[in-house]
Amino acid sequence: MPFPSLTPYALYIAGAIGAIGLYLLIRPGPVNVRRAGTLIGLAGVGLLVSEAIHIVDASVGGPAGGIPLIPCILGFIAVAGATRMVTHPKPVFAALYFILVVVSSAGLFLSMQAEFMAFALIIVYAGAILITYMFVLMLAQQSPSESPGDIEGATHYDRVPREPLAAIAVGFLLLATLGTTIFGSRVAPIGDAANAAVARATVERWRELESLPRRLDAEIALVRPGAVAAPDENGRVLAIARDGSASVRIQWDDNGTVRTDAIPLPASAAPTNIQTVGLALVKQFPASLELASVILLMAMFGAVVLARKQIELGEDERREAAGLRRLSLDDAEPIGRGDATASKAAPVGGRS
Amino acid sequence: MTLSAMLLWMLLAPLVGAVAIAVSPRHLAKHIGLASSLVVLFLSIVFAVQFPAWTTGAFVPDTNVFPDGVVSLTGVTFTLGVDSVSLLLILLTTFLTPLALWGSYTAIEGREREFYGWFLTLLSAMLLAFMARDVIAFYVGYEFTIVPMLFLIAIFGGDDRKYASLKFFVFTFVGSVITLAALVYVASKSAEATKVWDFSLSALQAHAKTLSPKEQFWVFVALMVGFCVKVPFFPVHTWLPLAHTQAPTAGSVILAGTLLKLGTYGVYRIALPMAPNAAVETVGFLAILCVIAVVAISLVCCAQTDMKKLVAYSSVAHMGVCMLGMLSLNPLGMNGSILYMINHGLSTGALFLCIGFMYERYHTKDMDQLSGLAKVMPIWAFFVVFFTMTSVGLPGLNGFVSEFLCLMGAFAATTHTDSGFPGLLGPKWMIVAGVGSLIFGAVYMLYMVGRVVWGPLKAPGHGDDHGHGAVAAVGHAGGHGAGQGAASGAGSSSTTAAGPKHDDSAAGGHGHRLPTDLSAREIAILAPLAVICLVIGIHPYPLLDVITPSTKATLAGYPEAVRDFDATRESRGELATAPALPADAPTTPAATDASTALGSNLGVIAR
Amino acid sequence: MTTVLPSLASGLASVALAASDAVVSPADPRLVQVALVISVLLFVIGLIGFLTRRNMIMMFLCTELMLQAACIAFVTFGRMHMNASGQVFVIFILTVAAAEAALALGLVVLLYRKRETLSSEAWAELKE
Amino acid sequence: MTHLATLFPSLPSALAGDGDAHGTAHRAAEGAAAAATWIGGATAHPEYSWAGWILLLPLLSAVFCFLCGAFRVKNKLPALVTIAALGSAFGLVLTLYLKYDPTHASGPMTVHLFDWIRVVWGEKPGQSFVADWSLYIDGLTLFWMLFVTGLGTLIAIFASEYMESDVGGNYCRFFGAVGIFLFAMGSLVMGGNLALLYLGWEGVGVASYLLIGYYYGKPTAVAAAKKAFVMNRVGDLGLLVGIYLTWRHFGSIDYATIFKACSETIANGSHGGDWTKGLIPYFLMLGAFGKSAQIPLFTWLPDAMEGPTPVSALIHAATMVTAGVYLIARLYPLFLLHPHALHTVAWIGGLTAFLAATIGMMQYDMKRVFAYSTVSQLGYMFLGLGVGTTFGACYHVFTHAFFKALLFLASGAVMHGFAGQLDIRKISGLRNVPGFKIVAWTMLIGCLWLSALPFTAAFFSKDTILLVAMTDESHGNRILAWLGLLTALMTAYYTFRVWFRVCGGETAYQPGDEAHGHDDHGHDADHGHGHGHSHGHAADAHGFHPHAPRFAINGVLLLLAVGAILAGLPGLIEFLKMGPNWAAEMIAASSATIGVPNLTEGLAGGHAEHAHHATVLGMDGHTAMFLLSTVAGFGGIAIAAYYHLVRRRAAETLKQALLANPLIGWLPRALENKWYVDELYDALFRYPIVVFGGHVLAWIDRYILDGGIINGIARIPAWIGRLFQPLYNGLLQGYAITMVGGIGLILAWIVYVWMKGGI
Repeated sequence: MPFPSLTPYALYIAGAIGAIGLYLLIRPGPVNVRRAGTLIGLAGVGLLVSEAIHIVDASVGGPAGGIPLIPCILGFIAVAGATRMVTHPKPVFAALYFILVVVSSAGLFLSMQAEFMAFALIIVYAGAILITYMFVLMLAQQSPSESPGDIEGATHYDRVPREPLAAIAVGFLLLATLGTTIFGSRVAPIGDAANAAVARATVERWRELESLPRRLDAEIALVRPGAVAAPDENGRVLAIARDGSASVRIQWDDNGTVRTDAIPLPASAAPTNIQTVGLALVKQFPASLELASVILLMAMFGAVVLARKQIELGEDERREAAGLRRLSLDDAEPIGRGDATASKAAPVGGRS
Repeated sequence: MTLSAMLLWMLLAPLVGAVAIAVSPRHLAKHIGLASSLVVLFLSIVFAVQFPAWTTGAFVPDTNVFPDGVVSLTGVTFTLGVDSVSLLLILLTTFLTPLALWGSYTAIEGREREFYGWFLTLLSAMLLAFMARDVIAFYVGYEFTIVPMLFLIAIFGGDDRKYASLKFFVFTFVGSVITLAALVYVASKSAEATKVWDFSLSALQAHAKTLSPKEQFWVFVALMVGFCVKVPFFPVHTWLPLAHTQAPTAGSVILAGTLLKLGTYGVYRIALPMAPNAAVETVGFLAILCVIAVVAISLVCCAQTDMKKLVAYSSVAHMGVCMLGMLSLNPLGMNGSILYMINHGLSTGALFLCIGFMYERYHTKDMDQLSGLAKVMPIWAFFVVFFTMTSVGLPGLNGFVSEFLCLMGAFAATTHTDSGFPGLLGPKWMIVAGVGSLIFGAVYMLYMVGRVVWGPLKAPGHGDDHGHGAVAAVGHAGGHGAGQGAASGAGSSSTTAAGPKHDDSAAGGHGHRLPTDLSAREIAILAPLAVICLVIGIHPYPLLDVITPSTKATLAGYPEAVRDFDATRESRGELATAPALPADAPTTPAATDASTALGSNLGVIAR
Repeated sequence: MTTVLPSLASGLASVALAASDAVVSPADPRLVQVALVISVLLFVIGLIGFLTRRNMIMMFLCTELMLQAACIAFVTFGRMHMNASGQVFVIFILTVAAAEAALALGLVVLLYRKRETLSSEAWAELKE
Repeated sequence: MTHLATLFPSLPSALAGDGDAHGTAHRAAEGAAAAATWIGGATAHPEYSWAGWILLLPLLSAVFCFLCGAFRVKNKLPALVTIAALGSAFGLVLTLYLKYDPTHASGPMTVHLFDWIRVVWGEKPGQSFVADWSLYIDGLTLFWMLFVTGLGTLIAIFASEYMESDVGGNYCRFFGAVGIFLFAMGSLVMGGNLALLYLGWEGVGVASYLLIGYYYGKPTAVAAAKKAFVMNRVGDLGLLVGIYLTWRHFGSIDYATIFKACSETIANGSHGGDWTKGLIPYFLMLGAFGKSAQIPLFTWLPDAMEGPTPVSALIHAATMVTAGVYLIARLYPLFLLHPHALHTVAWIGGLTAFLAATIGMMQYDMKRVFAYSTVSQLGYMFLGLGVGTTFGACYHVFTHAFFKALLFLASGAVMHGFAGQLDIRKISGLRNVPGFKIVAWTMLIGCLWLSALPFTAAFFSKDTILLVAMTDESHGNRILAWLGLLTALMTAYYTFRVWFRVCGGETAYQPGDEAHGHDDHGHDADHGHGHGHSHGHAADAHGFHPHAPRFAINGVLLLLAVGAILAGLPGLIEFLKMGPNWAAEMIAASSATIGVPNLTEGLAGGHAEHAHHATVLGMDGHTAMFLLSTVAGFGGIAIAAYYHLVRRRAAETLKQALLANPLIGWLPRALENKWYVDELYDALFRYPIVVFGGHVLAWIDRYILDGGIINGIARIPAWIGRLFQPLYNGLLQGYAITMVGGIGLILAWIVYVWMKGGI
């Protein structure tokens, strides 16, 4: 279902309003204008959110108001922080706003059950990368005036944006296109797709348990102490029911009698998110993992090479590098002698 | 040697020659070039003598010269085969090339290896285009002619050569890419239907008939676009005068003599048999373009001052007549058109050679600077007048036969006759206007002859001879020192004012010294052309005899297509005076496909 | 199936429980779409920032913002398909971002030393 | 066939198909039978294939002459070879004539030599186009070929002496062109189909072009040559279309087939086909008008006098220009296809005769006077054709060929002797100049003949035409006849104006300023055969000695005078009722009589059977015409004698008086300027179309088509690029904007297509 017939273009209108607001914010001007821009931008975002809610509800078919509140708040913080980041004339503040964006993104990750990524993001981005930025800013930034909030204090190239109109037009175009793809999906509604994906993912997750033998053994021991999880002729096979629960065939050794039985596993037996990610990393993308490490190594070398201070060479050093002999006092002689020196290199007969 | 192997060797011999030129010393280049082109000529003559299908219209040998699997592109084979028309054009090519090369002996000084090497490559490419029975092989040859020609113009051309070569390249390349698209389209549709990729011309032509009328129409249009650029057709002709003016003499000869014929040959061999139904719808419109070309370009010729440009424009007008004959879609015009290709190649090529020989002596082609050269170059003047007359279409020379047949065919194609090929070309007045170009043709060619050949003597290095004795001799004004340009002109003592002066006293300078009038080499180049022009003019029947079977084959689908077309128009009431349809014509009008509307409208406009 | 949406607080608290909560819950389509919208907005804002800011450091910062947006999209899609690949890609993005930060900032410092300014307009050698 | 009746009121109803229903049928059949007797009897005579040598010999001699030129032969060998070849050709024609039986029974002969153009694609009549090298020999052919080859030979002999100053290069060129001409003329006359006729038609045009432009050093000569060729091309265009239409309607262009079909048409009284059939005569007529210099295409002929005089005599007086007459006579049946075709011919002819005569009265250049008189006489011939007396027309061609060639050669002799002097005001009393007696007196014969005084050859031929015109009451033919008589008066006047001025009066002369038209410059000093005359700039009256013609010129003049006298013999024989007219017999045995009543019946009675019964001014037609012509001729001579012999001053006074008169002052001015026809054509056609149109079109082609449209399209990418040039300022972000914008656009398009359901 492409668009609700009521507001076919509301998304674009919202985007356009937001774009206008961003434009007012981004160009240097009086405070009032920037406030107006803020308001307009907020209006745009508001419209966008309301439309998005409407559209999402329509596409899911669920009741209005079932909006995930916390991701929305986190998202708003992220967007606002990003806006301020790109509009703030002082890079240091911009970097701080970026940290805000990173943190709210991490929250978003948490709400999507990507705990590992959330913390990794904060550690790597906010902790490492942003610090690097700060250092560089301190190395390079000229700050004529440090009075907070005074944009006049920033350098010219930080105050005046270049070609904001074209950039915002391009940005709007991209926004409209991507928004259309998200909300105008003609394929099956995301809900259905997600359900199918969940079913598939459940199966996958249970299967992954097999590649974690120790954990599986522990779970079996937990469920049926004394059971030996030894492979039979068919191997140890997880059987996964339609409802998502899993069972495993084990050998039941009671008093020397051996029989096999399928016992159900508890839901907690499935691998956790971190386990899944780690498993995928080493099972599916081992080569990429290696490459990533190589990249990091090379980046380290590169950074070292780049950051090494370029020493201005004196004339002597340059001559030495070029394989010439050092200048001596003899060279500072009258022209006639200079000619004689030159004629050594010149072909024979040059003087006769 | 089998026929197939002979064809292959005709393709390979120039390439072998080109390689030999590349690795041999510079002064040998021209001899190797001439020798390999002569080898090709010899091979082609032997082939023609052994050719068994002169009067059957069949393609011989029409086999893949490589065993299956050697050329592994899907559906592409290296099938070579010629029928009588192809063979005639091959003979024209192999005949003109040695002459053009020999004619360049003194004209090209410096970078000879490149010149002769590229020229031989060009020869091979042209031959491939004429021999190929596979459209991809054809296209490779057709397209590859551009590259050597580009270098010939860009390296050895005149002052404006860069622009000219660029224009030549862009025009012909863009045009032929569109052609390729059409061919590939038909091939892909054919592959869809048969599940086998097959690029052979016969398969494509067979399949094209099953396309929908709309598809046929656009395929035809796309094919024509490429070929018409090459011909060149009226609105897209503007590359030709430039290319001709800038190209070296030999390049102009081959360009006019053979390269343009690739376009008409393409129309004849590929476009017309491919989509008869589309062709009958569009010929009316195309004929209007032809007539405009003939009349307007003839007038444009009258305003030229550069000899080569004039002849180049005349080529455009002449090819307009040729296309008019071909588009008449009856055997009369079609035969004339094929013959026109050959004749135009001979006479225009010869005219370019004449101009080139003159240019070597005076280093100008500007008619304002030249006058009355008959006085100092009588033999040259004879040849110029002779080839002008062939070009003007003097009966008894070759140009007449073809022009006459083309115009007759075009006339016959204006009315429904009982000739079996009802007419399509549109109103008679239009064709009469085209024939009016006979007059303009005479005007501009005689204008050139009148300016350059006749009149009081005037040439660079001569000064006007008003009030002076005739200046008898012209040295080679090539800037080779003082002695070269010496005009030993105590004219009062000279009787004929035209003695060739091998001015041995003019020592110094290392270049070729040319006599005042044509040298023996130059006469030997022009004389065979003149003899062939005369022979074709007086006894063209053998040629017409062997062309006829081929044109019959090309026209095979047309009577039916025309009947369909007429039935369609009649059913729509567009045909005011309904012709008496033959008894075997379908009584129910062919289904009017809405998609034919565009083509039909063109046809209606033409009427 | 209904989803118990963690609040911000309980979300943080539930991290510890996540391991034990083995019940796989499918993604809420609303959540997916909201996250995607946020991702797009961040990307576009980052892009606009990249295009309009003249400070080279800011340009790189905006690049990081765009990468951030991409990360969100990856995680979201991974969540939507219940697939770990999305998060794996985020790991790689983090790697690349770190490498980029190291190298690019080194370059910026280098450039700054040459012209004594951070303005990108000082470097217009690409012009013909 | 209705129109035949209107065409010839006096036409026996035998041929007027829908007269009264009764009685006409069998007479029609009779007429058809009479026509078909020999038409249907066109028989192949392979044994006469040696007649091909008549064409081949001149061609071979031409090739030989050109080779002589290439090898720089410096003697009279080319002339000798040409004379030999032409003489042999004449001999062959004579042999053919003797073998040919001019009676009806023999009929026309066709000789197939070899294939020429032959395209056959079906069995049905319309499905082939055949034009072979074949000959069609009947009375008309032989009649024409006799004087063509005969005069050709004589004039070649004349030229061998006349052109001797050019021995060397150009001598060869001259005789080569003469050879080409004779070959082409032979093909034109003897060819068995229209294509061959067309070949000859264009061939003589080219020979004419080469010979008019012989003195190529003179820009006027070059321009005249071009003019002649182009104007002829206009006519050729008509001929070509006519040939097409003929093929289209008769399915063949062979004479034998066409005439058979025509006589059947005439017999059946109906001709099928659409209206285009009626156009055939008009298109053919256009060709004839071009070649024979009739209105509107007559202006090239006077200019053609730039050529050497023998050429003027041979091509532009005696033979080539009569090709138009030949065409109409040969294809006479085709001219009956439209009721008004022949009337058009008659009116054009009559008006041309009159118009040319008026111009001729005011010219001072001797050759130009004769040129206009040629145009005028050709007008008579067309008048004759138009009123239905093909015999009269053809006979006039015959007689005219002799006396006009004589006149031209005589004036050529004057030119030769007086260093190119042609102005009749600057030569006087030639009859008393030593060595020029023969010239003067043979010229008098020519003048008398041209004036058509009684018992001269032209008297018989021209009066035949006028008589038929006079006795024909339809379509204003009588007006044309009176116009013709007036023209005859003027003819006599201007002819004798020339003679009295040049040959009469006191002996006085100024030499011309040219080596008789030779290349203006450069060659003066090396004529090398010791005539002692000094051409060129240095020559002036002082010490100038005209050099008298020698044997070849005098001999040819005498021979031509004898020929002119003998040419009147058939007419005289008939006049004296001593026997049938030989010329009429020849013409009768040809296609020129198909559909013409006057000759098909009563051959012994000669021409114009019905004229015997008609009356003019209450007298018998013959008597009346005799008297009228006599009066006109002598009247003209008398006026000329008064103004140009007795009181020469009076002519000038009269002219001044006329010019001073505001009412008619324009007339002499217009006459002297040839009615401004050249200027009119220049203004109407040459400048607007060729010069102006050519330049405008060239401009359009170069700047609009090529520069604007083609290059404009080629520049679109550059323009688009320039549009985005500000983005490419070297800044990274500029490129980034375009990159992202491009990606965005592409994405948007993809999404759009996707949303529309395209993917």
